[in-house]
Amino acid sequence: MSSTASPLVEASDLVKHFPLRGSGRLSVRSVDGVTLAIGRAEVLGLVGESGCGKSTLARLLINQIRPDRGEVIMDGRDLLAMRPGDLRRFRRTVQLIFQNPEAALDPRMRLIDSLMAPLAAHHAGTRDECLEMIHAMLGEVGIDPGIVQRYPGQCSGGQLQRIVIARALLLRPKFVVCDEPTSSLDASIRAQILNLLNDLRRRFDLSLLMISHDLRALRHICDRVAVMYLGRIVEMAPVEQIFQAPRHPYTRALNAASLLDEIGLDAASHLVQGEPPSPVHPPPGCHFHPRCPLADETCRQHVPALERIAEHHEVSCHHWRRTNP
Amino acid sequence: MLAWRANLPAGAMERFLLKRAIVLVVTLTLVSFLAFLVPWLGDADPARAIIRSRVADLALDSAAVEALRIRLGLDQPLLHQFFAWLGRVFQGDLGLSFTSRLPVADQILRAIGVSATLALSALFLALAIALPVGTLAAVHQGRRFDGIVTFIAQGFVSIPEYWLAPVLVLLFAVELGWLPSAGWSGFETLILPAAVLCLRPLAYFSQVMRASMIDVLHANYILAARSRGLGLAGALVRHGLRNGIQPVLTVFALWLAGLLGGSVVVEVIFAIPGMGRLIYSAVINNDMPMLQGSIICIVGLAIIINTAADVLYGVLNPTVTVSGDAR
Amino acid sequence: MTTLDEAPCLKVENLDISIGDAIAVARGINLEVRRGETVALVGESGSGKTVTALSLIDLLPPPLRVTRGTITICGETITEATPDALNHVRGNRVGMVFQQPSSMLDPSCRVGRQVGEALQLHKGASRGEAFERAVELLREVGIPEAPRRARSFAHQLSGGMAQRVMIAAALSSDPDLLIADEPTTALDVTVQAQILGLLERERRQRTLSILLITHDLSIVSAMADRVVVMYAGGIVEEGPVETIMRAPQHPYTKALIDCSLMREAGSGDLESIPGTIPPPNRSIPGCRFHPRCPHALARRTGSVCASSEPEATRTAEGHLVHCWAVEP
Amino acid sequence: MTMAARSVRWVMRQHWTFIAGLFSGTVVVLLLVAAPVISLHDPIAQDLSMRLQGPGGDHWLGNDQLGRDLWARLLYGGRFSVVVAALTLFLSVTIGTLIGAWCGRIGGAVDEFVMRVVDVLISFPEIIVALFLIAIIGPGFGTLVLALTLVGWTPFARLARGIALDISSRDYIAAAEVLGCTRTFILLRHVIPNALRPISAMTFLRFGHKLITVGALSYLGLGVQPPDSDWGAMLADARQFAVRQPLLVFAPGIAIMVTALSVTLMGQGLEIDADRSRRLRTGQS
Repeated sequence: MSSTASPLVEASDLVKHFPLRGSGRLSVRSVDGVTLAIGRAEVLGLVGESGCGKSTLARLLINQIRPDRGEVIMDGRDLLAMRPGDLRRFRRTVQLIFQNPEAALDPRMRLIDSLMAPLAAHHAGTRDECLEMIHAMLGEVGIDPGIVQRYPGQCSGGQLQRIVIARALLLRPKFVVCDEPTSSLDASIRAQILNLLNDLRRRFDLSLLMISHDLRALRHICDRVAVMYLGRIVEMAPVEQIFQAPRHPYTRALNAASLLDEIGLDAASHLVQGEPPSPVHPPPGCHFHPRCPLADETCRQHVPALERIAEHHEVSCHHWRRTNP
Repeated sequence: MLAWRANLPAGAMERFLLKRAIVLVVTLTLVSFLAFLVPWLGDADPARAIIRSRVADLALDSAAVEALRIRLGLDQPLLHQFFAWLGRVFQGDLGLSFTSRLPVADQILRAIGVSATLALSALFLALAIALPVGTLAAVHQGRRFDGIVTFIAQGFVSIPEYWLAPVLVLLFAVELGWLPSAGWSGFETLILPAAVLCLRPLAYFSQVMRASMIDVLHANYILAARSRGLGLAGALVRHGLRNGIQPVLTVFALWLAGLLGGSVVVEVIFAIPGMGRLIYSAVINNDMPMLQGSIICIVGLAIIINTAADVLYGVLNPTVTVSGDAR
Repeated sequence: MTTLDEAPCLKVENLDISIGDAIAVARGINLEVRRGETVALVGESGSGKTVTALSLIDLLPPPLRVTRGTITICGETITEATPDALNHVRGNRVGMVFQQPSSMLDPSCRVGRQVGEALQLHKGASRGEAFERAVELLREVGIPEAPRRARSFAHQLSGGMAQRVMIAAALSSDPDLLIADEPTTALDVTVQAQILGLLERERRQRTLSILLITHDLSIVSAMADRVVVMYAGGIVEEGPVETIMRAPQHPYTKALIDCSLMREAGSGDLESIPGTIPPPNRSIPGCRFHPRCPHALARRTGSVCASSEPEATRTAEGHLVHCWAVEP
Repeated sequence: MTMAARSVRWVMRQHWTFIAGLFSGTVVVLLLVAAPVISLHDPIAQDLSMRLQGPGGDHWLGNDQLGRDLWARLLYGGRFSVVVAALTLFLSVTIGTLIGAWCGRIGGAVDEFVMRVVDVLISFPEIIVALFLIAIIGPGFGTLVLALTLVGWTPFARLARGIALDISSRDYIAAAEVLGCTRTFILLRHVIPNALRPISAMTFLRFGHKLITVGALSYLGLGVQPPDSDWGAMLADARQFAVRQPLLVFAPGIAIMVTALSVTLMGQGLEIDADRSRRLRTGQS
């Protein structure tokens, strides 16, 4: 963890609501006031269930979509105030790795052309220089250069994810967002990709935002983990803290659900009730209260603030003192 | 993108219909304006045209033209004339036909009835054949039956009705004498025109039905229904048809709107007093009020049919929240 | 689970499944599920586990088909049954729960009707009776406001709700065997535990047999009595869950457990299996796992592994391993 | 590989219906283009002594009611309809695709408005539009092209909008944007190659319809004007002589059908192929 220098990415009070088509004034409250910082060469995990807004948050951080409110400071510069020309240059420093590598590559383009595109877009050099850079990068991600003449349909998911990673790293970014990079892969391939990412981030000195719905996948690679529920961050702490001393009831439930074999079905299924509500009609007060075993009147009425309960450990729960680890 | 949908607030249907009603009024006003301009767009000025249409060969008497111009208010400013005309249109007064001297609205109303009868007969005939054939082709996807059906459908699309109609008349009316060759006097006169008219929609319906049933056959809910013990036919009847027929409905509405005025050739060949023939003779006779009235009616009907189809679609398919987005 | 005196609820012998005639996607599958027992069929994608599940109720999508072997469910031989007999087995003796619950429900048919459908088909219930019973079943699987929910449509349900509905539909005519194909993969993790808990409760109440198909080993150790591990179309190891999870014998099972992220790893790299899963159209002589197997790569068994397929070796009661490196 | 060799390889990979349609379509086009070379007679030269003669001699298909050579009239008669149909299609595709793709990209109120217009126009019979225009500006080549294009662009706009929406929601477009690729690059390398096949399939599939509509107007006497003629006008002329010389009715009808069917088959082949590659890509069986 690096609290030494100023953080690489700082987001404050980000809000993004998507209006719902054909239903008047309703909107999906995808990200609802998120403040976070990612240090240089730090790996932050972002965990949450589907629809909690984690992918939206990621796209806000890399300026792929613009927030309704809030600001993003990257490397000391205000992203939202950038002019289009600067923005294109800025694109080099921020990259995205997708959940489904097959969808992230045009099925009608050879892999080599997909790899070449970003280099050409940024005028990185002559064709031969680019080819050399690509071959070097393929070595880094452990891909046989022979397969780049193929089309995406002719490769396995693991190979394609390596290609996508190589393509992202070719531009030497400082910050890479990985949106569930392993959830479409099999267990044996998942471990390979996680090892690769861990390895590459050390070698390239990368800051990573690792998004996942599965806490287990984050354990081996993250320095810190932020837990998101319905557009808000409910807990943020160093990774071992999240696993060993989670304070938010939702984090505890996630934890239990991913450790089914140790905790047992009965215990795991009682830690949380019901299902995530729709972000179109989030519950008042603490968003988690309808499913929370600790909820009381306070939770139904007041939104809990993100409270610093220890160094590097923040929780947004009225009753965190009652959730003894 | 979103896995859930907001529950629609009460009154969504009313709001939708209101929105469509506004679209209808606005479009009709615009179309009326265009229709109003029709006589001005041509090279002759309306008064001359009117006189010429009545007294075909006589030399134009400029005094008479001027008198008519004043009588019809043609000397007023254009916009003034338009609003006066629009007011009459919204009261259902489309003026008098140049040729028959009868109210245009009455003639159109009668013709629409005839065309609707013809179009609906043809389309339901097409539907009755296309639904089972399309379903069977989907079930036999990629096999010989499917190939033959597709080829025949392409053949049907390629047959011009102005060729088929005379041939059928020659065969069934002239040679065999089973059916009347033309006219509009009951069921017998309906058979040949409906048969000619149904071929192309038949081809389209069966292809749409086939494509949609192929999707249905691969749908997970059919697999789930079969895992509950339904046979393939049972699963298709109980869970397939209702989902598979929805795209056909959209195409059906398009064809219905299209045939209400578009069956010109068939109506002319079989001497059927429908919209198509009405418009055709209006064109031949330069009957401006009739043309104006028909444009307005056809556009209005197209919008109404579209809206009805959207509503029906929403009834059949509960995942659509009547806004027409799902198409 | 040791009710050995009864005939097994499901018995599969020497099953081969191919695409057309050429490409084998599953070979030599032997499977047995006894009454009241949960058997987990584990494997990564492409291992043939879903195909095997569909073949059990004879619903393989063409051109996939069973080319050899017999399947017996509750005394009925599926591989020789008439279409009517098959329809009688499906839904009546065997219930199915699938991976994508929302798309498994007919979007334009009320949920209650689909739940009651098997009752109408197999128990001669009228439409009204079936619907009433469906409401009861929905209540039983933990759906709040069951009467209202029974009248709703699939798109109005969340994924977890839809899966509860599918479970209610599968259990409606009180089957003996439930085949659950990745029942929680498409669901959120906090909902997953609830759905698995529901399955476990129903199993106990109804003495149901469950064939659970999954790729997630933590689910396996929480739910199953016995485990069958598949790799690239063949079974590599099977045995009681404790034995397999504590002391796996086959190198693939070992590696799978190591890289399943269940264990707390040290600071170093995660364990991983080199290479990729072969697609079914690539034929690999010998043991299908040998190109990725540390034993075959490192040791003298290499030549055997590459040339002939290993037979099942019994290492303990009920524990079979298909590997040349394992001694009986 | 040379361009020609590549084209041949591409054609050979297509579905058999495409190849069949391509073959017969090419034959038709060659016949129409080479009409002056192939036909021995002038299509408008009358010879009343040869009225309604059957096939024979150097009049391969016989003569019509005015003693004109049927074969020559068939060859020349196709030119007008085919050119009008092809030209309107070209204009419709261009206009429709541009409008549709533009609406799909920008969305919002403009998109909503244009799509409402499309909704109304799409069910509007082309023949009626043509009739109205003829009433206003009189019959002729330009009127026909204008009329058929006025409505003809709508299905292409709808299709192109759908494709644009579909493609811009793909991850690989998002990836290209994040990687800093320019809009032009995305358009040229991602959007157009993926849109080409469905749009060309629809173009071929609409051809028959256009051809028949042009013929219909000629049949009604409002399309091609004498002394020129086309298959529709020939059918109209031949009507009262159908019993005495059936070939006069059959020949133009079959000419229309063969031409329409050839192009339709090509479209069908392309569509099957587009469908197949879509299913392959999305992993459906």
